[in-house]
Amino acid sequence: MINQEISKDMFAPAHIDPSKSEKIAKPSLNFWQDSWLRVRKNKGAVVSIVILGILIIMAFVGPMITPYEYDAQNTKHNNLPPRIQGLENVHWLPFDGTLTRRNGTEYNAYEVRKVDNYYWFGTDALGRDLFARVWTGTQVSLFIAFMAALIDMLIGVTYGAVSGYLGGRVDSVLQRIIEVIVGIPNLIIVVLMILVLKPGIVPIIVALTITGWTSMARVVRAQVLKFKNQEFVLAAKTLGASDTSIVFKHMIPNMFGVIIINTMFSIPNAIFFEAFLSFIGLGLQEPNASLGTLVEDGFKSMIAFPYQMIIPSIMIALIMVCFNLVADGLRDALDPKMRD
Amino acid sequence: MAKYLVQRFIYMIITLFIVASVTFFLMKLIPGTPFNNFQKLSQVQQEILLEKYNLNDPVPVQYFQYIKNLAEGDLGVSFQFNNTPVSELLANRIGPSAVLGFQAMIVGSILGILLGAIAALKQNTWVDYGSTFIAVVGKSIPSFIFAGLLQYYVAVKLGWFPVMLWRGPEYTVLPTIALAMFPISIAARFMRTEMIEVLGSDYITLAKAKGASYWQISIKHAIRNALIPVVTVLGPLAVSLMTGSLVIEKIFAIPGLGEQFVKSIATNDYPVIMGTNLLFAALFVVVILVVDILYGVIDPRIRISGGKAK
Amino acid sequence: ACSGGGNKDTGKEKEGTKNAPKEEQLADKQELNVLESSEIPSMDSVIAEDTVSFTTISNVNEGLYRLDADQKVIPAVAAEMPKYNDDKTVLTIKLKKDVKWSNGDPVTANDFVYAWQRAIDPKTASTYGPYFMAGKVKGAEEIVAKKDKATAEDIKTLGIKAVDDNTLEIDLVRPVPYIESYLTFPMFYPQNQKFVEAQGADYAKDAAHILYNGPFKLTKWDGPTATEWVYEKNDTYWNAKNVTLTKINFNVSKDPQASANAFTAGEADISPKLAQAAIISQFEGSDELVRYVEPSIFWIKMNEKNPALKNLNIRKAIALSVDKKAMVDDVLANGSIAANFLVPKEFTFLDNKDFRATTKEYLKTNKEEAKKYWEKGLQELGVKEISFVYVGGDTETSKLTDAFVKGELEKNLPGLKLEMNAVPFKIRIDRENKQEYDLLFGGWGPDYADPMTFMDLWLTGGEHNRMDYSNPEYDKLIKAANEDLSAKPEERWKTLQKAEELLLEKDAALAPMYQRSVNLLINPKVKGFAHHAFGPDYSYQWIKITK
Amino acid sequence: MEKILQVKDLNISFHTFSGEVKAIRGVNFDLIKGETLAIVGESGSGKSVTTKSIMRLLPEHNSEIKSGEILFEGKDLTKLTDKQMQKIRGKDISMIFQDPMTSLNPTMKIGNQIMEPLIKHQNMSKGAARERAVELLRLVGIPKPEIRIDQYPHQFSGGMRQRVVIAIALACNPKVLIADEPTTALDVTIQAQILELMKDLQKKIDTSIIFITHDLGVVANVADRVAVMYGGKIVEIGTADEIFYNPKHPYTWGLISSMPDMETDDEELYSIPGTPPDLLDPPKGDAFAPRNPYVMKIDLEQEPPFFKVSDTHYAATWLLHPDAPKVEPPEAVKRRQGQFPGVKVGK
Amino acid sequence: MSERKKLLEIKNLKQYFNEGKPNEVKAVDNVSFSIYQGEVMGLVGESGCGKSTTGRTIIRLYEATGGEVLYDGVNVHGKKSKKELKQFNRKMQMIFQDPYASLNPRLKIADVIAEGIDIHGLAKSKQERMEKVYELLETVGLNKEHANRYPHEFSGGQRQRIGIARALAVQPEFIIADEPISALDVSIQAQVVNLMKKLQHEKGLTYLFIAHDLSMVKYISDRIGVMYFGKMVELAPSDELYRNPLHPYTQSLLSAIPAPDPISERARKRKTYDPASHNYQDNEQVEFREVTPGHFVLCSEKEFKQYQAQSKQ
Ligand SMILES: Nc1ncnc2c1ncn2[C@@H]1O[C@H](COP(=O)(O)OP(=O)(O)OP(=O)(O)O)[C@@H](O)[C@H]1O
Ligand SMILES: Nc1ncnc2c1ncn2[C@@H]1O[C@H](COP(=O)(O)OP(=O)(O)OP(=O)(O)O)[C@@H](O)[C@H]1O
Ligand SMILES: [Mg+2]
Ligand SMILES: [Mg+2]
Repeated sequence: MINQEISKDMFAPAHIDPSKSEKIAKPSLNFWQDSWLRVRKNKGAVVSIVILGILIIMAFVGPMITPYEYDAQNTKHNNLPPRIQGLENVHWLPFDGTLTRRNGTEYNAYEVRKVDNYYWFGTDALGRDLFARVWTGTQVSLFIAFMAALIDMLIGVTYGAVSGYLGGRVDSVLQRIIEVIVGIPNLIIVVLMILVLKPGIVPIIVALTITGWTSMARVVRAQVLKFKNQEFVLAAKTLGASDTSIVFKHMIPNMFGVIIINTMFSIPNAIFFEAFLSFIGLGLQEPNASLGTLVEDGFKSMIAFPYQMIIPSIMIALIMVCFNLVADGLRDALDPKMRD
Repeated sequence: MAKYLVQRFIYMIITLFIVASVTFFLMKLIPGTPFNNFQKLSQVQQEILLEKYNLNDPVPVQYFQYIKNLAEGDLGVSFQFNNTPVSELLANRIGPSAVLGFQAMIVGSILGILLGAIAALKQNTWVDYGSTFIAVVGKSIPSFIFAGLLQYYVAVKLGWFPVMLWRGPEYTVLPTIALAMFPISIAARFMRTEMIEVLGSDYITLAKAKGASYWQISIKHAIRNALIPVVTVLGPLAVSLMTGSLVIEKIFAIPGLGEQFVKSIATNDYPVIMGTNLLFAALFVVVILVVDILYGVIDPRIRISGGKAK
Repeated sequence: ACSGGGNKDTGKEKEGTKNAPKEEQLADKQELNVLESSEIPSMDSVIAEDTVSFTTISNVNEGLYRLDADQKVIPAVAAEMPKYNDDKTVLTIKLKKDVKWSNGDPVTANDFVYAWQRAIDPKTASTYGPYFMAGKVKGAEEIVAKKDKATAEDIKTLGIKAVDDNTLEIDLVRPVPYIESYLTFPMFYPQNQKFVEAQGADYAKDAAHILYNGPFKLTKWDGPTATEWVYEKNDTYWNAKNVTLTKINFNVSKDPQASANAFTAGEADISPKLAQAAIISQFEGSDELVRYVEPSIFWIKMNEKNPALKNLNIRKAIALSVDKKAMVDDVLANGSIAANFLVPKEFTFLDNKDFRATTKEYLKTNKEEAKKYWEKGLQELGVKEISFVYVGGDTETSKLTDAFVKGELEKNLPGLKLEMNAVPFKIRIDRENKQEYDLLFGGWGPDYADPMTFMDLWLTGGEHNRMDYSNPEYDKLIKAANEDLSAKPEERWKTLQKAEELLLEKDAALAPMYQRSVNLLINPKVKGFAHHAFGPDYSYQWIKITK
Repeated sequence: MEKILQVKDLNISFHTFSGEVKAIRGVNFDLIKGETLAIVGESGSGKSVTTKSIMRLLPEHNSEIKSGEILFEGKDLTKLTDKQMQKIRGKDISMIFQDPMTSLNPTMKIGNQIMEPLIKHQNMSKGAARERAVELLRLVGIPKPEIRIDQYPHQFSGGMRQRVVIAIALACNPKVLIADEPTTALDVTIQAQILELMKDLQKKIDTSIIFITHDLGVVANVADRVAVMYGGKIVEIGTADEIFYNPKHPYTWGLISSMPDMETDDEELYSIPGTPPDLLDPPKGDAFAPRNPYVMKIDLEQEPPFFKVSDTHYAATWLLHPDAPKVEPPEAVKRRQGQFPGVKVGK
Repeated sequence: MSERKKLLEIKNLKQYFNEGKPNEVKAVDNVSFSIYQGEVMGLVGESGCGKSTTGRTIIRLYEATGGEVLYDGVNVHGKKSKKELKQFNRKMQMIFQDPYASLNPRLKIADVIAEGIDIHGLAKSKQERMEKVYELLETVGLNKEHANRYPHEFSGGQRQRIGIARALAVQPEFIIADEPISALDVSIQAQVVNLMKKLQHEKGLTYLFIAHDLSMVKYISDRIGVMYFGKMVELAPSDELYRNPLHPYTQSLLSAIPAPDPISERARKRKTYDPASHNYQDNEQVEFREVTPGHFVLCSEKEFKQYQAQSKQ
């Protein structure tokens, strides 16, 4: 077993700097570097970030690269299915400009109606270019998504944290208030808002602010209750840390996981709530569009012109899937338990 | 336990009272009367009607009258349905909504919980990604789209189920599936997170050390413990499902609460607005209570005080 | 009276009926499945105020007269057309003798008196009662004015009298040229006093608490919230031998695509009205699609409270610049027709001649002209840009048309900006009543077969004017048509046409857009379906199901 | 001297974001029937990983047994299928975990948790399993077991819970019992009870025990033999007496010197300087070298092999090489050496 | 010893959880003792007997159900202004049991340590703040480089030292150490204990040292209190307690300490404690009595006499 090449002088005492031995194992990275490292290892998250990036860029660039304006009507060209140069000859792709009749036969809408233009995503009932509309709609919906997340974060998290943290009577009262808020029908509030607000982005935000955060508040409250007796929280308390700093500095960063999941649920809610508001006249008004309103409009002609619903639906689903994968990646990356 | 329930009951009454009051005053702010939906009604005629239904009284007077009637169990009569008592109306309409919501809830949460559990057990495999994908798509695409697709492709094209109406169990299948997409995705997402957490805990390792098989571990140990937070989110969801989904009811021509409630707001049908909303709020607070009690059933640690094992 | 005839516009079907009547064999089962678009809010004929109620009431009950498939007034409970006094203010109507209620009681003149009195009694709180009778039937106006102070005595002053069991006398305030079609309205149907009073508050609460004297009776209807009801043939109906259908099952379906789906799957024989182009287009060219124009007109109101809209040139510009043809052909794409008029087509006839056939069209789309007016208007106002608040509806169709209108107006009238407000119906009415709008998309359907139902809306200070339109000359013309000329149909007709020209061509008071078409799906095996221009939508009694 | 379990040249790695953690780097030991082998060592030295790998409880997604065999009654456990392994777990080999507060399923009745392995491995009927569970609870000293069996873990105190865990581990009379810090969370009186209980049971059913602990007092109490681990390796192994009274590895020296005994007073306690090695990038040579006050050049170059001290005692340190300079162990160790029967102070 | 200044005086402290409810827990029941300036007072006892609760109640993490905690003669509980509270928080600090759970995983070490400095405004500039952090790191035997790292990058012993640095940041006079070493391995335990001792001497700190490892407790403490079921059953200088344990629970506790010595372990005879063995009568006053100077025992009059006799031997 003993290595033959051992020479005697190797048994001389060696000198090791003792201060150097107090080194720690891992390389120093800051919190975000570290997290980024982990996110980067998550293929799903990286691909999603790339797709999201492309979507965001397209939301702004898309409307410019088509020759049609998102609000330009041309009723002679209405309800045309998608047709893309080049891809139109690939029959199994849905970009050949054909529609299906009720009896199952196919026909090329462009040929039948003698239209030479190419509408990449087709046109709507007023002959507006859906490519331009989908991308402008994406802008709006991304903004709504962002707002919803923000409101969830700002109001829901704060409310839940306060309720759970203060506990006792305050908690009881705050929880009852949530019950009351949930108990009052949204529709009434929304109808009332039609009276006082001009249609547009403001009422959407107001409406979301009134109602969009209760589930987040409940979830955060439960988490806060869990963290309340954790030692690091007690430690901060004994140092005299203020309640706000305990909640925001110590507790909330540790519940990213649930917060992220919950936010991911609020976003599609908000996107379709916006569509609903627009529908009853509170949100965006024609000719503006969001993905939500495009989906709802498309739904009405689902059978005759399926592409009008499918394209924006895919867009929403794509955004949501990407968001979720990124969020999952982030959550894993931010979670100390996931650390090696 | 009894004391706790009494206390909760008092809270519930207070909550309901506040909901009723706030809704009442907000509702009165909506412009119009139950009668001006009719374009051809003259002013004089309107006056007569308002007078007849005491809607010309000051709002506080109307409010006290309403609360008084409410205390006596009188919910008033509907305007849009020509004086049908609201209680009768609700009783007629809650059935289908509740059945549908209940079924969707059961189907949705069972499937969702399984989906989430499997995703957690097979974390970071294609099963997991598939489950996440289903959950996200289920959440990001509104249920009415599923309803429309199911109706057209499954009922009309394939003829497997009736297209619409509400006449028996086979009529409930498609709307249930459409409505279940939402609980499926929520349950799946929350379940996955919780399960992952539970699966990392010591008692799961101990169960493994006992020689328990994969399925025994998942079913007997993991799922139950992961259920608590899932129940928190599913509870309130159940209420909103059971009080009717406007679009699904519309698409499948189901005589439920959802459509009627929306219409009552559109037509200022005050008693119906109030009645439906109270029903909703009552269900909601009851469900929250049930959820709290369920916690105790699922997790003996949080059993309501006094409920000690004998 | 059982003409079995189809519709004028569904050429195919009509031809089919004509060409092969002999080959037609009746199916064994004369049962029909119909989808309705909403519940029946009321089966009390004096309370009802919506189409589904009217349709149901008119199929299970009957008044003095009814409309046939060609919109002609034919006697029903009445034995003949009314006899008039000289100044046409008193009508005497003989009733058929053998007409019975479903409980065996005969239908008498008193049943009409009772129903009318009930309708005008403020305690009943009927909406259509006063709307129809005030200003026309004697005493009605006064009773309404007394509100709840009206006594039983007061009510007896209403101008209707049972001369004997089978003779009815009606006293009018002034001659009403359209009185015969007026009387087909379900509001004027009889009610069995004994029965109604015996039921008290329960009257018309459900199928069991109603008496029937029409072609069908309701055998299942659980009340206003029911989404399902059933007609069965009424064997005691005086004309029962000519009713072929034995049973009709109704269900409520509010989603148009879903209704179309149910129809496609064979679960329904008749769909509700379908307005959406996308749904209709699926059935385009199929013999299942039945289409006809109805006398409903849609227009843009221009509120003259806004100084800019007070300007005639601006109004003209707006009225001329929307491409109505594109709107009906491409956007609505449901057979609706561009409206260059106020009084609808195929609605009122004098000596079998359509009101429209004898007069001109106005405010035809002309974009160049519009632009000229617009620039002139802007110059007069001394501005370069104008912004209007446009109040539209929140239904799918109105959203689409509003978007189209916005696109058209903003494109054709440089400097115009529209701020779109899509609001629910009630709020639109509210905004209209308070005149909180600049432009408002609205519409109107007739209550009786006379141009007046569209014309008197625009009187100065009129209850439905609500756009500050006022032209004394117009008021004068309408007054004349209502009073002095009411007994002179030809002149009256001319006067109304003059008023229409004044309103549209000269004043451009409002911008008519289109006259709506009805589209619905009917199983081709179903023959003899009849639709109506006002009041009830359809009559089912002439329907036969072929093999 | 029947060897019931043999661990041969075990190498285990974890794949983590930061790289491959070589947690176990060539561990060899045998477990003899009926004996108690204690494993001591610094946190993170691989004690738990070694024992978990015997039970095949390492997280599947990121752990890898690089090489080595774990022979249980001649079968190589690393090669068994999951199904086969499930038959062994809880029946032939069972395990007690450190934390009694978290090792029991909070939502399941105590009884059912004990009955689980019985029903699984011994095909007992529910009734029979229940009876046996009551018996087991009584055996581990839980009063009124008939009542307690239907309670939930939160109704038990920490000590009682740990006994339940032990009862579960003992349910099927395992041949090998692995106890991973079973008493760390308990106070001394309860700890003592539990140790007594384990020893008792061992006598009755002749189980072999692997006992992991930090507390050398406990080791002294229970162990027949002791293995000292450092940096993913066993650095010294011998009988309890050998390790306590005649340790040879400088790490063992450090451990023993760190403990106060009842006599130590105001003087400062000895503590081993420095930090444990980074297993992501294990140092060349002896992993303990950077913290070894007696470090030699060779320590930095080559890994020391096991040097035999006696038939039962081996230590992996170059200090035992014949060429190495003789070093004096620290004072605390020297004091102990005096008590060691067969060995003279200073060798 | 009794001439020394009493820094902390605890009088009849009570802490009940879920008071008035069926699941009431009397975690601390009528406990009185004092801690002198500069000493280390050890607190031992069965797990769940209320040691942590006592510590936490003293530092106001729990509102006491009854009794008083006098710090420097001032009642710690009761209404206090924000400023007074802060003042108090600076004087008294706590080190927690679990080095993993007691550091927020998402804060850098510098921020963990500086939290107290920030809260109490002890540094005027960023630079001063960092300097203080570095100084504290050095005090606990870590170095500057560690400031920028996250808790998960440290070993248990290092983490516990960070916890100590955090407590020291506000320059407290009194530290409650709640099982600061239970979760650590032997060598690291020694590190931490050495550090605490060093700080005691250098900074004149006073400790309440909660633990169940009696050899460590004895090593570090001047006096030791033994708790059983929410009550203090014995309190004496550490040598005295080990030499002459009076209360049967203390005796049982001491007899259970395993020694790292296989020979003596094989000979160990453990005493068990049965609370019923006291056989207290209803009329007997069970009180905390001073048997010999500085040695208190919870006992009845009869037992008191017996203990006194025993001690004289
Ligand atoms: N699941 C895992 N993933 C990555 N590394 C792991 C995992 N489990 C253990 N390790 C690493 O393996 C090494 C040995 O860990 P192990 O748990 O065996 O230590 P231990 O000797 O039991 O320590 P302690 O006394 O603290 O329980 C450590 O460096 C640890 O970080
Ligand atoms: N927040 C709380 N609510 C209810 N009971 C509590 C709470 N905290 C502690 N207890 C109970 O109070 C008693 C004393 O607990 P404490 O934590 O003080 O014990 P300990 O002596 O520190 O035990 P250990 O040695 O296990 O840390 C225990 O029975 C415990 O269950
Ligand atoms: Mg371990
Ligand atoms: Mg404690």
